[in-house]
Amino acid sequence: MPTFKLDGKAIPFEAGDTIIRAAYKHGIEIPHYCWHPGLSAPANCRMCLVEILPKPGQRPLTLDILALDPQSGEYTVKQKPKLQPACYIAAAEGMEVAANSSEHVRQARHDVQEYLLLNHPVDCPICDQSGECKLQDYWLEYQKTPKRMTDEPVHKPKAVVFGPTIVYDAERCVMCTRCIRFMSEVAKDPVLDMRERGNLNEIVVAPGRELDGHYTFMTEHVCPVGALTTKDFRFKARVWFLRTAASVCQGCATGCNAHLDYDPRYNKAYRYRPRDNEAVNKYWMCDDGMLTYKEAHDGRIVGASVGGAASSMAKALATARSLFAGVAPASVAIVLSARHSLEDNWAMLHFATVLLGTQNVYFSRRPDGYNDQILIHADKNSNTRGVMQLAPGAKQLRALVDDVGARRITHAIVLGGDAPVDASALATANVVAIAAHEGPLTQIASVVLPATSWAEHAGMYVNAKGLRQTAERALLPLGASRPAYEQIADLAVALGFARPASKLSQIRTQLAAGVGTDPVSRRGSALVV
Amino acid sequence: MGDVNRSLALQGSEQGYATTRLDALLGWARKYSLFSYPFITACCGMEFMALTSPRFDVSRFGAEVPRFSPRQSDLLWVVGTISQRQGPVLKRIYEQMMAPKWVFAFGTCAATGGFYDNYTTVPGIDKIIPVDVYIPGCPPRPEAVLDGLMLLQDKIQRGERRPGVVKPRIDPAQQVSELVRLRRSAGDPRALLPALREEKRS
Amino acid sequence: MEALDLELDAGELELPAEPMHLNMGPSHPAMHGTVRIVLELSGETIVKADVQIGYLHRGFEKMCERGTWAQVFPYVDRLNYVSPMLNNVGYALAVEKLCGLSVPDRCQWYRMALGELARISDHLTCDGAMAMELGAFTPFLWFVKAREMVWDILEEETGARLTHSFGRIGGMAEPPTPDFKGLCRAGLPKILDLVEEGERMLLRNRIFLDRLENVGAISRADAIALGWTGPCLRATGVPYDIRKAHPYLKYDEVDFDVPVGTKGDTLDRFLVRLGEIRQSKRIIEQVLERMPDEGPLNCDDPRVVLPDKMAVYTTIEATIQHFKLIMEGARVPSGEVYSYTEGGNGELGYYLVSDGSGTPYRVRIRPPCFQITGGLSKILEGRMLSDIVPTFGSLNMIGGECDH
Amino acid sequence: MSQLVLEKLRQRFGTAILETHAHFGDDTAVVDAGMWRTVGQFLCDDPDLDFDMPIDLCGVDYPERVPRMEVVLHLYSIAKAHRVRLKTRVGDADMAGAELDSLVSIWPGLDWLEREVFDMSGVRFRGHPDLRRILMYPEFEGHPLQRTYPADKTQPLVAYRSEAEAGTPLEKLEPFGPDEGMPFGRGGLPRVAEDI
Repeated sequence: MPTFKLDGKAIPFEAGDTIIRAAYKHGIEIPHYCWHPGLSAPANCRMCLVEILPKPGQRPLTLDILALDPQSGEYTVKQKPKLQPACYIAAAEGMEVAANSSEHVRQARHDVQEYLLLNHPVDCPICDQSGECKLQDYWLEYQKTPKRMTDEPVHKPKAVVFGPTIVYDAERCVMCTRCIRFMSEVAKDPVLDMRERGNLNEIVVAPGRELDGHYTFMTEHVCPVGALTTKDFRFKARVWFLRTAASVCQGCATGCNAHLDYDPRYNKAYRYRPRDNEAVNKYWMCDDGMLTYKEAHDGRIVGASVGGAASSMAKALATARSLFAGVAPASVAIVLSARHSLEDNWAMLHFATVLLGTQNVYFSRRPDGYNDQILIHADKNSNTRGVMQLAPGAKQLRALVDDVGARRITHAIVLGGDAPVDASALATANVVAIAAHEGPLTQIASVVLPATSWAEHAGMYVNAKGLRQTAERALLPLGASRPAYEQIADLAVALGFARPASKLSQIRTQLAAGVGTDPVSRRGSALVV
Repeated sequence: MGDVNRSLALQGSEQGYATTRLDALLGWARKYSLFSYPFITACCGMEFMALTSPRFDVSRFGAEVPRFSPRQSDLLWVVGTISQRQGPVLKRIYEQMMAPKWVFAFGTCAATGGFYDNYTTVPGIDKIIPVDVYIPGCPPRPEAVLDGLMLLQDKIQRGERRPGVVKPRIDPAQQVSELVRLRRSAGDPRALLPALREEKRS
Repeated sequence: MEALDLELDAGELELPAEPMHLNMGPSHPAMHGTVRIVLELSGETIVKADVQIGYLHRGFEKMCERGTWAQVFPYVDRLNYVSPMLNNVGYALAVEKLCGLSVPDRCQWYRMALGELARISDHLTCDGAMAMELGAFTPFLWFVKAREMVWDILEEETGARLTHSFGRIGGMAEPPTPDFKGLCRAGLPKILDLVEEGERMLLRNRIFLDRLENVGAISRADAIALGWTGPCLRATGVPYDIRKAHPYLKYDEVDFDVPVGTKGDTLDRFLVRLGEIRQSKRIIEQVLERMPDEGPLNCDDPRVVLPDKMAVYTTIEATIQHFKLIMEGARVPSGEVYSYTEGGNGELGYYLVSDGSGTPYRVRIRPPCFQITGGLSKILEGRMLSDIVPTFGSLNMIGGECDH
Repeated sequence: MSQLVLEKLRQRFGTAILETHAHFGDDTAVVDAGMWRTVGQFLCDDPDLDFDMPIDLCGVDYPERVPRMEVVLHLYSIAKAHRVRLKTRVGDADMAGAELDSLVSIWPGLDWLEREVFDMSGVRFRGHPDLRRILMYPEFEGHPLQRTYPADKTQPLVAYRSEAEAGTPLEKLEPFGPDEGMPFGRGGLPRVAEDI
């Protein structure tokens, strides 16, 4: 692999890599605003300027400048090396690049930073970006000087509503055009552009359009400063109080990797951020997906209920016991859920096949929905593939409806509340539901036990590509909810069976043995089927 | 005191007797003869010293007599941080005191645990014993303590046991609004700089 | 009738004398509320004394690992709460040593002046309280009155009577007020007069002297081996004063003596403290001469020093700087350092470990009176019960610092 | 400061001195835990070194390292007016085998300090006259200054009053949460352990 030298350090690169990308892959950050690993490089922020040393024997590339001589107060012509944007110059074998080591580069960074802050409003206290803002980080690293300009800064439009989700603040904008490039290159919807020049320069939406579609949130996340903010997160939390968990989006079968940001003080989730994973979602997520963090709180079941009335866990289990007293396993149906983790489903399946000994295995899922060629998958369940791998013979829920109609099934133990078909017919059966969210099945269930959502226990999910990924736990269990595998274990005990495995570690070992996959990695690993 | 004075004035002292309600008389007698038990543990003790010293002279309020036996005292000054280890001692001492007894939470640590929000500090002595008057401050100025003492005397007179808190003499919110007004009034904020600096000096 | 036969054998005359156990504190007027001494007495003689501390353990070192480097200042204030400014300066010096910073001369002089004022208040409190516990209430009132005068000056400077939180990494919170020197020059003589007065009342009092002299004496070697420092060590005749032995700030440029005792008993400790009050006065007077009235107070390093408040309100650069320093904390280069200064009770050391983040990885304080109190039981055993109060008082055990 | 101390230590003990440095002028030597007492005795006895005053002893916890607990001893010599910092590392992930020889017989002043390190960091000292807790109460479980001990986990000795008994809300109100005022960019609260 060819290498070049950055500050005397050898950096390997692949043909076509720019200097900044090679350094980025190597874990070295060259300061930048406009460059983004997933987007084209306009080289317009000038923050990544580096000095490329001349080859031996060649004369350096220089500029003539007028330098002020402090003694005489005269301007004299001096020469200074011509700096070049690292995001645009392709790395070449044996190339010698000076970044931190070059005093010219440090000066250039300082000056660029100072220019960017020239008209910046004093917004940090009210800005959602503060705490994760490039302007702040780079000031401390590369500028460190107070303001010299004493004039009134240029004022530009603030709080411009770009669309249903995004608000734009022109004064904070550094004109990196990341949002423009994202909309045109990734979202394939070039609705944003830049108008005017110099001080009047600002981002605008195409006339007659507004910033809508399925990828508007990403514009906020690619924004290196606080210019673009989402109406959803705006003024909701300060980022330095948030902690983050490496999670997996539950919106659809794509299984985008995401950071779930939550506030441990209030045990509340606040937002999803995309988590880089070249194999799945690269650097992006869709709006619907990013909003699924709300499902950690909305429509949750946080207490047991019997016949629709809230009850204690003990009473619910007792009721389930009486319901299932003397029932033949053949007439009991087990319903897996495409929205619960592998562990939950494994526990349910294990209960069905090993303890109960029934073959009536079905699975429930959310109905399909919108899809596109970028990220969004039609299957709106995060774990359909996983259930298919666990129980290839599992039947669709429609079959269960028919069986219940034909009185072949009188009892059902259901994981998850979703149903792609009209499930009201199931009301004639005695249904015990273990679910995290409200759904058609929990409506008709006689007993409902509260389970934790993906945000409250670690779990594994297999996306449409067959990639198995783990989501870390973020929150503490809400209300009386507990992980589904624990609820299943309790239910099994209540129904008179020996207590099955109810520890995550046990389940995972048996799961790994059972399904025969290579060990789980957070970034997702291809599944051997 | 008020009732007694008034009745004396009405009846005229030559008649040699005064009429008042017994509880009022008792309250009056009690509030000016507080025998205090200084349960001093920490920093606030320094201010407690200052309180007893000539400049602030708590004896003006009849509360200067320290009794280091809980059985002889009826006002418990909890002065300073109470650690978990200290907790049982405090409870024991409180239980040994004779009724009627009152408790001062002297300083933020005694009132809430202060910024020692950790494994060893009791987050406020009201977790362990009832408190009559909370005196915030880290440590509170003696003036604030005297405020609290007067507050307590008033409560004793009225025979009221609901906890009370010493409020700041100046409302911070008011000061803030004043600052905001200043800030708004000036076109260029930098013009304010010298004025504010002066203000700070004076 | 015949006379009573009084020839009893010796055994019957002896009274049964198993040792009596006495529990002193933690809530005892002389125990500062935070120490408990479990005594084993035979008659009035102390056979064994088990000194138990920890009643004021407030988790200082654990709390420091939760905030930023600057957020430690309020905690160090409350370690030795009789001389908070010395702790402030000590901690600031420690962090600056770790950052490789040095503050401007003006700040160094200023720190010295405030520190010595704090030392005066420390010794006044100790001697005064000790006298009071021996029943001499009037000198206590005198000393506290003098301490009030010291606090007036400190309050004028810092805005707080006791817990100033005035130190900062790389400087102080505020420059000296214009009339700082005037206040000191006016106040110090009065303070010294009061000290003289109280001193006269005590040192001509036979009871007082008899209760101090040859009580709680300790030899040099023992004191050193026990790790004693400060006045308690100097009372034994060891002239170990960090301001002389390892000068910091500008102590090598001022002229002062180190008062030492001879016998290392309670009286010596009392006198050494009185002597140090006078030395502190000398130091302050010299500082006032040499401290410049103008010039920068804080070192200009934007990575640790907060910007001007008005600039924060008006310019984005200062806002960012302020934001970074407050929310993330000043980044202190990783490493470990032990920095020591002469505190009110002796060597006040800070052992800091940094992992390069804005938060201390470990802040260890070396509280002088921890070891001093540790030696208490040794000098008590064999003494009389009534010697506990003066001995303990003369050690100036400060709960906050002893129990961390 | 002069390198004398470190030089002598290196000569005398060689490989038992794991590493030495003098950052910020503080001479530091990391010694093998087994040699703790021997090195201490040498520092005290050697006429050129003559470290007669024990300054400080403390533990620094590095949960991710093995050995985990670093015990730091600061010494001073009144006569020679020089200092040294002596460090050693003991204990594995769950503090098993965190034991050291007590140096009380060399420097009596270490009596309380060793008790404190035992109390706060959980290092046991062999041969200490009475190794009791000193700052915390005997009923206390765990060692607060281990970084794995949650800062706000209390173990009250007396039962708190109930709200009904008190008649007023006793809980602290927001924003006095456990995470309040902590700067970001840091682990923050101890993560809730998975039920593994």
